[in-house]
Amino acid sequence: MKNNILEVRNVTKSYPVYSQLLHTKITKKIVLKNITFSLEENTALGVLGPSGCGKTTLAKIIARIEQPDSGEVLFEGRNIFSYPNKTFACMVQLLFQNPYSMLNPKLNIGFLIKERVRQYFKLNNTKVEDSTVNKKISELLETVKLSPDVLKMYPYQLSGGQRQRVAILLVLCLYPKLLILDEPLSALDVSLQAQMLNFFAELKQQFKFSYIFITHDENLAEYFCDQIIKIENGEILTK
Amino acid sequence: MIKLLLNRIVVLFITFIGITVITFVVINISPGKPQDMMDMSTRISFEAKQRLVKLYGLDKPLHIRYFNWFLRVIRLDFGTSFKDDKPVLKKISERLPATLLLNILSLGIIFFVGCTIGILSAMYQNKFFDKLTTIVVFLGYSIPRYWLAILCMIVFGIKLNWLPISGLRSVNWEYLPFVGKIWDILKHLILPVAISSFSGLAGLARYVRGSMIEQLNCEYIKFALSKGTQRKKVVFYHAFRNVLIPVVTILGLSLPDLIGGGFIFETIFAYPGMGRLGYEAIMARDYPLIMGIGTITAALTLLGNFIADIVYVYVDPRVRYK
Amino acid sequence: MNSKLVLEITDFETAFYIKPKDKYLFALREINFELYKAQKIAFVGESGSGKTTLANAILQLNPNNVTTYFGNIIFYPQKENCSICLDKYSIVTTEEHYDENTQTTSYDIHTLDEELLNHIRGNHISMIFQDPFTALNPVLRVGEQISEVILNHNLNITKKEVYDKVIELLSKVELPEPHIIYKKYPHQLSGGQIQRVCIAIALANIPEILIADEPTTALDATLKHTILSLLTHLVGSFSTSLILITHDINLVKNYVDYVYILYAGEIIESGLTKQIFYNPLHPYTKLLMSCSVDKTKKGQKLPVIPYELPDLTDQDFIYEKCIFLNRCPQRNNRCETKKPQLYSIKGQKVKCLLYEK
Amino acid sequence: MNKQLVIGIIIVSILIFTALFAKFISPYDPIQQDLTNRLQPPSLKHLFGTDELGRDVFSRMIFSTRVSLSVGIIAVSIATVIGTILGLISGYYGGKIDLIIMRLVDIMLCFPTFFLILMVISFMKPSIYNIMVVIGLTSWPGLARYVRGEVLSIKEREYVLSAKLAGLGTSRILFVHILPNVIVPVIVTFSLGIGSAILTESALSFLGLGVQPPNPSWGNILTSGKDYIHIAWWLSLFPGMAIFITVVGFNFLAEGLRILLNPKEQ
Repeated sequence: MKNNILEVRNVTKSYPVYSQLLHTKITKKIVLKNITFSLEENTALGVLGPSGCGKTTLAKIIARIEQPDSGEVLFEGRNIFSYPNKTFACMVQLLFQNPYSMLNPKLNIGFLIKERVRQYFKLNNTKVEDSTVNKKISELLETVKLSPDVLKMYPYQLSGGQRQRVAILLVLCLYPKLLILDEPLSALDVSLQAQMLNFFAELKQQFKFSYIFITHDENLAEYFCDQIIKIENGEILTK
Repeated sequence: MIKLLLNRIVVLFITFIGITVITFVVINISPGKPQDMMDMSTRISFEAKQRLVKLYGLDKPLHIRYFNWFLRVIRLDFGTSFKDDKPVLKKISERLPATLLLNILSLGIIFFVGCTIGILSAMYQNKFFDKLTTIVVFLGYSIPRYWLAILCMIVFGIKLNWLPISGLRSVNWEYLPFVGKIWDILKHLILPVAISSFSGLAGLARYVRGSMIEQLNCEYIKFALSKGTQRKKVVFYHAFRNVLIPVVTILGLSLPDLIGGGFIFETIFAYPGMGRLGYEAIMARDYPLIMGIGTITAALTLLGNFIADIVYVYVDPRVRYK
Repeated sequence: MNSKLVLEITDFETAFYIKPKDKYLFALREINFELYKAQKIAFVGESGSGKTTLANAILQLNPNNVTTYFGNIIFYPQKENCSICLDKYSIVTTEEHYDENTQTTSYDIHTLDEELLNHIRGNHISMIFQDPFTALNPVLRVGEQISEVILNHNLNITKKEVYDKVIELLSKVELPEPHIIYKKYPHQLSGGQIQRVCIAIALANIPEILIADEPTTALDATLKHTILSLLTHLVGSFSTSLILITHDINLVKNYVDYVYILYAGEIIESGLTKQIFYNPLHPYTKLLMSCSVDKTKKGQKLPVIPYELPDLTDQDFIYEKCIFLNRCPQRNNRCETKKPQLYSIKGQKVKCLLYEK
Repeated sequence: MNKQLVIGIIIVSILIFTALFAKFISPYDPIQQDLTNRLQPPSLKHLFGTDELGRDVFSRMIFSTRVSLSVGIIAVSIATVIGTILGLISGYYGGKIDLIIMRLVDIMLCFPTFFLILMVISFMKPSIYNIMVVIGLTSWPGLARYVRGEVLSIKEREYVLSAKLAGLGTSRILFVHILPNVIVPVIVTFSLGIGSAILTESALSFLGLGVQPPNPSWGNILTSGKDYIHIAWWLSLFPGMAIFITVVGFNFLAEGLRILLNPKEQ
């Protein structure tokens, strides 16, 4: 019996509709209603639903980008909002839909990666030399099968596949326990999809990740995930 | 829709209060504030001073004075001019029509000519016409308008003697026939309108060109073409309608610049508008008049922006049916 | 094939001029295909294969200041009672357009002037685009945008007739409450609804050819099949020929008769749908079929195509070598030396030296 | 390097050079009157002629460069710093702070900037320091509004969210991840702003509210140009040209920078 790494209990979320003037709420739009599920260690959970069903909001709540109205999210038995920022960064990471928008267009890839790797060491309270950071970077580049040439480039110079890999590297280098993938494949070609799926599976083996895999494609979800929940209009339909 | 309108009206009101606060504060805390001015002035007798101090409550604290002033402003009572004791409102309303005439004409020209140039240079991108207008527009953007005004006066007024260079009417205006009267006014208007619309026009043409090119690269243009729609219609019916929406706001926002420019070249052309009145008031430190003009210009701008806002909502269905 | 030829493309090439690099990018090369009346064909290719360029080329929608075309796109109009068509064609119809033997008129689309092109677009050949959210003009009502295509090609038509026709079209594409949809703006509709509107626009004048460029890519998985079956059903009922362009090979299986596989700007394999699906010949097609995700493959590792597309500005490579050379798992020494032609095997054509006779 | 940038840099460097070495370049003392040589047309002796008090216009114009450039640069620096910081704060934190700042911006934008400046300046002792500060304090709202709009959309971008998720600090996100994405328009506005601040200063001097005679400024040379419009065209033409070329230079610089710093457009 594996442990539950994540528990989502009765999460409800609505967006207020503001008046433009004084920032007062006018109405509410409910996007998630009483969502409850749990996730075991080293498993992949598929969240399936049509666009606009609230699955991205769910991802953002689990990643603490947004707060739920009610209900709670427990990570390893503790409410996620009770973790300090820095601890949480090593626990949950989110890979967004569009790999291009994950990369700051004005910063070069080397800078982005270096910043994250340094952040990783900082979070683990280790002081490091430049050489250790560089070693780590080349190690990571090897994991995601990228050549070191990309370090000198800017995001707009990369191909679709390279961008995706750099984006993965950025979330990977903090070694989170849970990785949320928000429609990571929908913008990709079939052959790239296959590459990425294989790659995700490898990572799962290698680092004992858990995944939350958000998609609208049933085929993909069933191929990749151990468990699936379906969401429609903010409610869980089936498990 | 109605909610939106109400919302805008409340914002309008708050902004108006802000305008009065700023006008009042700027004038009353700056180093040459009214009290000092009156102390220095020798033309005003002691009794008159006392009367004014009482009238404006100059012996009271700032916020109370503001409040009293604001109450009178709402009733459109700006007091009387220091200079000749005429009511400020009357002085302004004498000059307002001329300024409105000038600005509305300029806005019209900015809109039509700016859009035309912008669209044409977008349609003939990188051709000769486009390159030429890009340069002209760029230079037009940088030219000091009052200098241009002087140059035009020298060339068209003095050297060629085609156009009158000052005022709105000729001396013999009264004796002209009706058509002659209109023609006379038009002749007087040509230079001021041309100059005051010049840089706004350059800016708008530049904007329309850029935004037109952007729109013409959109997918829906391709779709419209694939329907067999003629290119001209695609440009003017499909793309231009999308460009037009922000243009409305831009025109609204260009109002203060237009009016602000008026302060200089209304003076240069001796044009009997509010700008010149304002300049004279500032030079004479005629506080009630300055405050009146400040409040009214800002309020007019506000109104212009408000209208632009409403038109914006009207022309953009994405806002209208949210 | 017994039925009439509608479109014939021979030795077609497209090149884009890339100004900053001062180079040409050869987006399409050696394209040859024929399209018959009421036939449904599909072009399958991944991004960078030139499939959208091809679709745009047929209607001359590529940016014309940087595009150069070679070869011919011959269109055979089928509408007999199209009066404007006759009028206009009579102006340009000369011997070169009329064939005495077969008694058919034909035009090379790339030689037509703007006026005739506008007549063909939306009337004889129409198109549906990939992203429904950007395809419609955001500030015009849906109804106006459908009316436009009707008005473009039907002179002497009353407002009432146009309105009725729009409503009829909207109900044909299975949109509920067409009168309400008529007055809506694009942002008020969902992706699926807009795509239906686009289909209505494209089919408004019952064209001979409909080009559908990735019509379902931006839609949810569940909607894809609904839209595609609606599309093929309508196309069938009008005897319109369909050119479906997609990156998803599995999607076309049930909807088209003939499939062309496009890779890096070349047709590398073509054949009847069932031939391609049950007996793919080209190594690329095989890989493409096997690497698509399917729930039945759960737990298995998916095969992948290593490396990336070749550089299409490199003339020495693309005109001298097999285009799939650097990624091919089955390549041998001979592949380095010779560029393959399309070899025919039982009606199926494949561009690979493995099948050279 | 693009054409616009090269032209811009050339013009601006010539201006800066002139301003720095005004003393050595100018053939005459700009304030020295010579009543025997009043209103001389341009000649080899007086390149741009003389004014109503017989002063050499060329020398006066060279010294004016100093005034104009320093007013332009300092005023715009003030405006840019205020505008950028308020815009960043307003956009990033949102809520009530945003509301207050944006209302203030709205109100400021309702006043014709020039009138506001005119109002304030008329009550102060005319001096270039006052002009710098007043222009600076009145011309930030446009930039603030722009920066705020950009930040508002950038802070929701996924790269910012992902930087937040990585536990990076607020100031790092604000200045390393968000600022570079708004800095290009800020730089461009800076350069454009110098042009328009110079225009404003010259207009104020023209109206007699800026640099006070006998000290030279392009604007106040133009004033006498207007007074002698019928007989001395050179008094109007040359100073206007100088302002025009200066503004063109800074505008070219802005345009060039915009192209240079937007790698996507290349």
